[in-house]
Amino acid sequence: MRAWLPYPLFSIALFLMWLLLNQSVAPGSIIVGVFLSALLGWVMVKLQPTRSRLHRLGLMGGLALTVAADIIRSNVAVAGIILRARGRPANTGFMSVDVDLENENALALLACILTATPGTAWLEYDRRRKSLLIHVLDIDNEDLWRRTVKRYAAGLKEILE
Amino acid sequence: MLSVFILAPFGGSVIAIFFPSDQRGATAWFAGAIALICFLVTAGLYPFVATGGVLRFELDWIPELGLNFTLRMDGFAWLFSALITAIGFLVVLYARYYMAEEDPVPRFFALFLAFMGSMLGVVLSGNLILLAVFWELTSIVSFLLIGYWHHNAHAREGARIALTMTGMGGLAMLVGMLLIGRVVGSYDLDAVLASGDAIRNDPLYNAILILVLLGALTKSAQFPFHFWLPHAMAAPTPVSAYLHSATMVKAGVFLLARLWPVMAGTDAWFWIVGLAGLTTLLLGAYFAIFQQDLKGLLAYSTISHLGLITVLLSLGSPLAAVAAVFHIVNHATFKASLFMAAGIIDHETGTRDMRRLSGLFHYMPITATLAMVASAAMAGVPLLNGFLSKEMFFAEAIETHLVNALDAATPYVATIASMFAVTYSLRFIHSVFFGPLPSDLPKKPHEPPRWMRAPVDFLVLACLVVGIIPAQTIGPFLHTAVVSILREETPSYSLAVWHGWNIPLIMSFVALSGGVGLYFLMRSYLKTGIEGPPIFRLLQGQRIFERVLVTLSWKWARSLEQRLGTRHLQPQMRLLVFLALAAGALPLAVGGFRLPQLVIRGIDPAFALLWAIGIACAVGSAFLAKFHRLAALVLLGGAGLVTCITFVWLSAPDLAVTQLLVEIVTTVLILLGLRWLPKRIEEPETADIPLKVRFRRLRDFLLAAMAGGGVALVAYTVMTRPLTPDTIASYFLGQAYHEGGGTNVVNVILVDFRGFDTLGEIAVLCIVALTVFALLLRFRPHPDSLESPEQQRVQNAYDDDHPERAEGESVAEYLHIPSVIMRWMFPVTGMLAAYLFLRGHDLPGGGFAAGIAMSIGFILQYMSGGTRWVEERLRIHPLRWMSLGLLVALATGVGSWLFGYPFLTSRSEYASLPVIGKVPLASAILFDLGVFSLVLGATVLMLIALAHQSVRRAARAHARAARPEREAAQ
Amino acid sequence: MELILSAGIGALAASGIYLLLRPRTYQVIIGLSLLSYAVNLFIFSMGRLRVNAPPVLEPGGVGDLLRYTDPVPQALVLTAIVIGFAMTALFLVVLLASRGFTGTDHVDGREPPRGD
Amino acid sequence: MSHLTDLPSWAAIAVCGLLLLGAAMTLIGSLGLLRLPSFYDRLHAPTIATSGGTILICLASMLCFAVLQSRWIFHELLIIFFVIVTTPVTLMLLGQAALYRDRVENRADVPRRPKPVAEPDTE
Amino acid sequence: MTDWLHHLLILPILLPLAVAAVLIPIDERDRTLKGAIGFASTLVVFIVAMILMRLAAAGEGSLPGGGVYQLGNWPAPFGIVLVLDRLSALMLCLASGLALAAQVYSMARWHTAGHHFHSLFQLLVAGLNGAFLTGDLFNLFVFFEMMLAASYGLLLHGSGPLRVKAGLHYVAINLAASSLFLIGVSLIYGATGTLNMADLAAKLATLAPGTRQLVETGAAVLGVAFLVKAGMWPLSFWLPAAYAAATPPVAAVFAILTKVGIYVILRLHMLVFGTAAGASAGFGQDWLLTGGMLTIAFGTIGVLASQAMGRLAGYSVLVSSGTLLAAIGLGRPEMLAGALLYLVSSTLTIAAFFLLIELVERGRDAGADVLAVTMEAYGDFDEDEEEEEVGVAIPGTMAILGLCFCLCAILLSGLPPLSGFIAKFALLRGLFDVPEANQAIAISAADWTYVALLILSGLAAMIALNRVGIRTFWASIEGTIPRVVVIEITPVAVLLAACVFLSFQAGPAMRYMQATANDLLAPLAHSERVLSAPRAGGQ
Amino acid sequence: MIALAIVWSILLAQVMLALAMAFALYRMIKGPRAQDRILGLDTLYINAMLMLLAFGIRTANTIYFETALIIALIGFASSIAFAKFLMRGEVIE
Ligand code: NA
Ligand code: NA
Repeated sequence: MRAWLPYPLFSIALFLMWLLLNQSVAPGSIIVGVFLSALLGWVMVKLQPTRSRLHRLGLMGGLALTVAADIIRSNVAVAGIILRARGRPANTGFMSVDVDLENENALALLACILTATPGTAWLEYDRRRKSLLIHVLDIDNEDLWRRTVKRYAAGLKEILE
Repeated sequence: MLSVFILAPFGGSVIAIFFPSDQRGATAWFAGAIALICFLVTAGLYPFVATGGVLRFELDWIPELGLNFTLRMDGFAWLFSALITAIGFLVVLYARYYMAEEDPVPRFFALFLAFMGSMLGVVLSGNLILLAVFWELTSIVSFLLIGYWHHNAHAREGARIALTMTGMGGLAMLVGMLLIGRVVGSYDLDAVLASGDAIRNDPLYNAILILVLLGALTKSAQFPFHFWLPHAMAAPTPVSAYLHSATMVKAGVFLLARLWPVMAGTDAWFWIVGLAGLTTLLLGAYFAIFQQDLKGLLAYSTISHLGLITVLLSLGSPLAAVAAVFHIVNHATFKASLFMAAGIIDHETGTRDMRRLSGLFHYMPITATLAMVASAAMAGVPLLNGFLSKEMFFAEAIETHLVNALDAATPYVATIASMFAVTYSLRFIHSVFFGPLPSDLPKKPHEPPRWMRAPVDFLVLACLVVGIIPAQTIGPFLHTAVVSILREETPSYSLAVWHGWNIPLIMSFVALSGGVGLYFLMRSYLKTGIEGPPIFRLLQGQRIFERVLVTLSWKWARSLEQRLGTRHLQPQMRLLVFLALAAGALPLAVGGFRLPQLVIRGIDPAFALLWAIGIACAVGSAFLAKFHRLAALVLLGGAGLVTCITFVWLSAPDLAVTQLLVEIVTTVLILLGLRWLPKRIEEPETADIPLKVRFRRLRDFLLAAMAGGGVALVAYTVMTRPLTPDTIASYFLGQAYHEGGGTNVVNVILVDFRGFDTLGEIAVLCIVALTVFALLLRFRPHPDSLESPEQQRVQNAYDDDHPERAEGESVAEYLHIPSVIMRWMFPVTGMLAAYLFLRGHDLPGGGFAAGIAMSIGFILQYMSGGTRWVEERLRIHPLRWMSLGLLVALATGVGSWLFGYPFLTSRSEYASLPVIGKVPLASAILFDLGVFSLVLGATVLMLIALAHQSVRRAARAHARAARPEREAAQ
Repeated sequence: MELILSAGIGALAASGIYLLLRPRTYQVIIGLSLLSYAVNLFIFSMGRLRVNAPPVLEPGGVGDLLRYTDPVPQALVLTAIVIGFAMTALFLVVLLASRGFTGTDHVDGREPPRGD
Repeated sequence: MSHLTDLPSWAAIAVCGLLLLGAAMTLIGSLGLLRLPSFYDRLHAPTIATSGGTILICLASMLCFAVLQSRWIFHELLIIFFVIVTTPVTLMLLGQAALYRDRVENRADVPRRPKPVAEPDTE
Repeated sequence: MTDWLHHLLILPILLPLAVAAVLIPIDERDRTLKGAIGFASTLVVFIVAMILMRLAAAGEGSLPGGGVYQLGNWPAPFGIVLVLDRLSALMLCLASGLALAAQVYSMARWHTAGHHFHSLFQLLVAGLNGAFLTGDLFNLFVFFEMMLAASYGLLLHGSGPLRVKAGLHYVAINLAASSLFLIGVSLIYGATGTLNMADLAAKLATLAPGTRQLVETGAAVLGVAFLVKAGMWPLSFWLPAAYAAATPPVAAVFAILTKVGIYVILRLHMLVFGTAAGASAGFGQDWLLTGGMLTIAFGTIGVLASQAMGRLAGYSVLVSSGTLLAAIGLGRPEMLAGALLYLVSSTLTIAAFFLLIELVERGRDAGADVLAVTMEAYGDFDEDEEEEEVGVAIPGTMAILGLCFCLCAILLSGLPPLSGFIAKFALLRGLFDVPEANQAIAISAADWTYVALLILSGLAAMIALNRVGIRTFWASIEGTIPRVVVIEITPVAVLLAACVFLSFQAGPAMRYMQATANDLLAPLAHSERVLSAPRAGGQ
Repeated sequence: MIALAIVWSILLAQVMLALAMAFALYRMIKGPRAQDRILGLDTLYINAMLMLLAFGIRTANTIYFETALIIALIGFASSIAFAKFLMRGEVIE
């Protein structure tokens, strides 16, 4: 199986992408899709990405829900900040969070989550110190942000490492 | 038979060039044989022309243009042919001894024979254009002959001046000939000679006259074109003897005589030809007196005698024409012999300067005697041929042809010029052969070899014989020639030596005694004097000519070139824009363009806002491009994006996709390039910008605004016009599915209806990629940009300063997380490309979009991982992809040949396969695959080639750093 | 629509042309790009404007110009885009080479005595 | 534009509502670009468009086409997914670049580069 | 079913394209192989062109498919068609002949000056041939771009500061001109709904005045684009520098590039704005005349002002262009044949001259070995390349070079008896010729100016070439004898021999040109032929 | 009535998106730093993509989709190039 599909999950994702793109589940489309996703999985071997295995799929659903909720909340919060921005200067600032993630893919996912959440911006990750520098729009709740980031990191660590 | 005259010399010329250069004798004998054959043939043809017959030879050359290879020999042409071939033979004989060991003789004789052929061509041409052809050939060959000793600066100059003058005249003459052809309706000489009245009465007559005379007068070295001849004396003496006395310079007067029946007799002819002739006659003779160079004296004398002939022809009287022809022959004989004698003197003594020569009679009595006789003929001493024609000239001079000042002055000028002739002839003889024995000659003189002198012997004998018994010798030949020119106008004349006591005889006597007196008066002056006549010396024709030529053809030309042209790009662009604007506006302005009605209704506010953004991007980009390059590029991206949305909005999804993809690649490309451009200093304060610059910018702004406005106006006009019903688009929409096999009409057009365009377009991409690649292989960055960018230096220094950090850790850290995502995106991009490719035929997409999308996948990898990283992992062969792509596209097209259809005929079917269902099987998809492969290869090649510069830069900087050390070590 | 688009074309063209007339190679390449947008839109506009009428037929269908946009200018623009892209790349490399050899980014390969 | 009137009114209201809301979020996000005082503040602005705006408008689109064409494959999901995956890359790189530039210019209001520590173990 | 002979029509485009593709991946070190393949291709194209010309000369009846090749089997005006007639066959022959000469010449040394020379060369040939053959305006644009792109590549071949500087101007101006081309073509499409030239010609007279105005505007803008290529003053200042900077074989092929501009102007002028164009007949003629004459004047001045032979040759190109443009602008049917002959003769001559210049100058100062110049521009990848000499150095080099130079000078100055003279004579005769019926036609001031310019330009060429020739061949002190190999001098000799041959065979040549001119004077017949050509497969 | 409301609300949405684009443009022109301009361009891209989606809803046509997808998928490539240029002075090392 590994020989044929070096990155099975990834290939499945690609296959799903193909189906969505073509908006069709016709046999022809499926055959082409299977062929292409297998082929592209193979190409990926050449680029030698870090492998990750999904350990606990159940946790993933939970994390996704948390993230979604956070995103909605942050959207509203940040919109408010922007609309009020003219009145008084927003209380913004930098902060470092210790993030103990080894896996590159996990880090990447964390980056996606933090970026997708308005109000936090990923700036630098120091691999030696395992410290993440972020910029937040609402520095008043620094602890809240720190907790959130740590929670995400812990979740990802469990899922991917 | 006549073709021999052309074939033999030219053929001989080609053969002669292949003689080995040490075979002086053989080459000469060969050339002599050719000349002799030609002469014998001429002689043999005499009976045919003697009775007034005309020999013709015609060969089709360009009958469509009325130009055939027509040779025509009448009496006059015969006389000239005889002269050319006979003297030609003698000169060859002479040259055999004259030319030095080290001279490349084969070249000389080859040119000599070519010249003889050309000259024969001139006199034998039966077609005016053919005559012009041979005419110019004589100029060209004479140029090469004069410049024969090209290591000598005088020879080069002389050759150049001669060619410029005679070539110019020849070109003018050609136009004259063309005009004659227009008037007559033919260039055939017979037809022309029969149309005298038509020519003289045509409104173009004056133009014809001036143009033809320009040819004739320059060739015959008539004032004010005379000065080339003395300079041509730098040629070897045989050349002077042949070209500059006997033949080529006679071509001008030959032409005057030839066209005499159709052109002479008008006031214009009389004035122009007469004035030129008289001036030349007098000035030539006067200048000849003051020459110190033997050949110079002879050259001016030639000019003067040619002037005499010209005067005779100007008079428009038949008798004068007879005299002219007679003098042509006489002058050829005595002048050729004199040149040869001068050559012998030069050859034997090593100098031609009359101030150094004297008393040579002592060393070379025979040569001296011969020269004396020939000089006497030149001076017009009785019992010599020169005397006879000069008497005829005097007789004509005193006649009244037209009542005007010029005619009245002729006898006096004639006498004075004749007097001068006596003076210079006497000077020639007296100063060279008599007086004290010479002391400082380069060589010790003695008589020349027997056969070197033989030609002179012969010619001098001819002078004597003709001078004594003209009627029995030259008489019949002269008559034949005269009759062929004058026909029924031929007057009765007598060639007797004695005509009794008359005014011409008195004039001769005055000239002779006056000339002798003048010589002895001026003797001491001439002996010490410098070259050239007093006063006139300062006014040298050649100097003026040179100065005019240099001014016109060099100084003025250069300044004009600079003024009318430019080597800067900006003015050129400005002109291009301006002309395009004018060209576009003119038809509209001329045709009374009506502005289309403005339609304000139905404006979509979102679209309007979109374009407000687009316009702001464009204008902003224009204003920031100089000092804020990055900002300009960002804004350019904005403008591109607005364009892209517009395409979607206006139902062109294919364009939007392509535009967007290209946009991305272009931005990356320009950014890749930006690194190699010099840093731009900050914008100066507006107040500091000079007024001139501000004006320039304003002007450019106005021009750009007008051009932009024009484009917008035209676009608006067309857009608001109703669509033409029968456009080719209707056909495409109708046929796309049923015959093209696709529902996306744009794509069917691209790969089928107009697939050939696409083929060309990918070829362009291929070419550009190859060019970029090849150019970048030779790319040499400026030293300024050789250093790594400041950012890298700072970051590397940081890494270096901290011992625990590895080299390049900063960048690795920077790209750490992004590169993870970008790497996973690579297959995703591949999927997108596959999607775009496969649906292209039915929905937006296609090979091109797919190729670019895939190449962006590659760029992302290069950006995240760096060149080395990627190339360690992915084998990339863009050149092969390009090659394969082009070949696949071509093969698809050629495949249709097998089915008997033209290139690129598509075969499309929707095949029904089990399970899978209907699948489009268009050959066009294969074609598109080729497009994909090529586009991918080309784009990747360009990007990689550019990206590689950074790697090379690093290697180079390394080498550079190592060099000083190496040098120090040495 | 027509008015807005032609104004856009005009502005793009004017900006592009203004930059073409400037002395720095970088200005010229930006100008060429802007001009090529203008030209592409101009070509496109020659088929008249249509909203929501793409040149994609229903399978088996036959199109006409009343219901579909004119596909010909679109095909021409596609070719023009590709060629424009290629030429931009080429010009870029030429200007880089010129800068490399001459040291200046002036279009004439040497700095003018003074001024612009 | 005629097609949209074919929608049942509940769907039409939902589509319009989602669309308007999404557009409004996007507008607010971009307004942040205009109003927020520093670059690092502005760095947050586009994320409203990429998260809230994109999700809402894509939902509107999915709903619209699902009802209109009875089509249940939501390819808009791809757009949501990829926007969320790719935006961080740009913003991260930009943020770091800004940080670098500000540090080089010794701006006071950005955190200094942390003192490096020795790597305890290899990666 | 089309017969195989029919495909000969497209071979001059396809073969070089395919060969270029094949050559791309071959290693640059196998230059001999690349050269051999390229040579074979060019030779075949030349032979095909000759065959096509013979066929065309025999008349349209003898041409397969009536000389119309419908790409993709789509009929005109819908699909793209290639049209072979006497004019395009002539241009095809001329271009491929030049290409052959340049190809051989390049194989002595110049193809080593950079990468992918042979591929670019083949692509240039394909582009040229396509431009001559196509009957479609937009396809013409594509082939123009192909030709220009390849010319950019070839001009820059060998790199070096001079080439790059000249190349920058050349590329910039031609890119701007290409934009004009696009605007013109699309405007014509927007107004008429067609892209086919023959169709346009057939339609033009029937258009409403407003529409025709737009077509004229489009044509005028197009015209400016073509005139840039043709080198009309004041759009041609880039040309002498660019041509002088190009490597000799490239410059030689460039001699035909300006002629492509001329060809298109002639083609469109005669076809679209010809006798059948109604109110638009003769559109733009006056401008061509004025521009052409100014170009001759400027070219003449430039010829005189040039010190370097390369620039002199470049300005000769301008003179040649101007002569042709003005001849077209004079609008005399009688002059057409002469103009065509002039086109052929001047192109061959200038190409030979470009090839010759470098050989001659090679000896003048040994230090300026051009390879040394380009070596300076070499990147660090190529320093291991050794100079390879092909062939044997020939004896009597100076004499042969001198003879060739003489011939070039005679041809360029239009001195008898060679084709340069005959062509000018034919032009002038056409100008002065009065048709029997119309004796009263007077020679206008424009005619006289043209005559004067023609003569003066010849004279200027004579003076300038004389000057430079004397300096090079006669006045050189101890100049080293250039090391010239057979395959360098042979192409020069062959090109010049072609001119000499043209001089002797001027009669048949003029007959062909006259027939070509007659074709051009019957635009509707041409349209009819193109539009009614049958499709393959009897559909 | 409801049809009118639909039309107007979609129009309003598009105008809002266009305004959002205009704000992004403001940053592109105004700066002050290069990073601001790039951020502006990135926002412009996202806004443009949303504009296309809104256009799709308005016309009930899916022709916008490929363009929007490409923006979502690889539109960031040019922004990355810009950012990397700022950070390293070189796009590809
Ligand atoms: Na965020
Ligand atoms: Na396709």
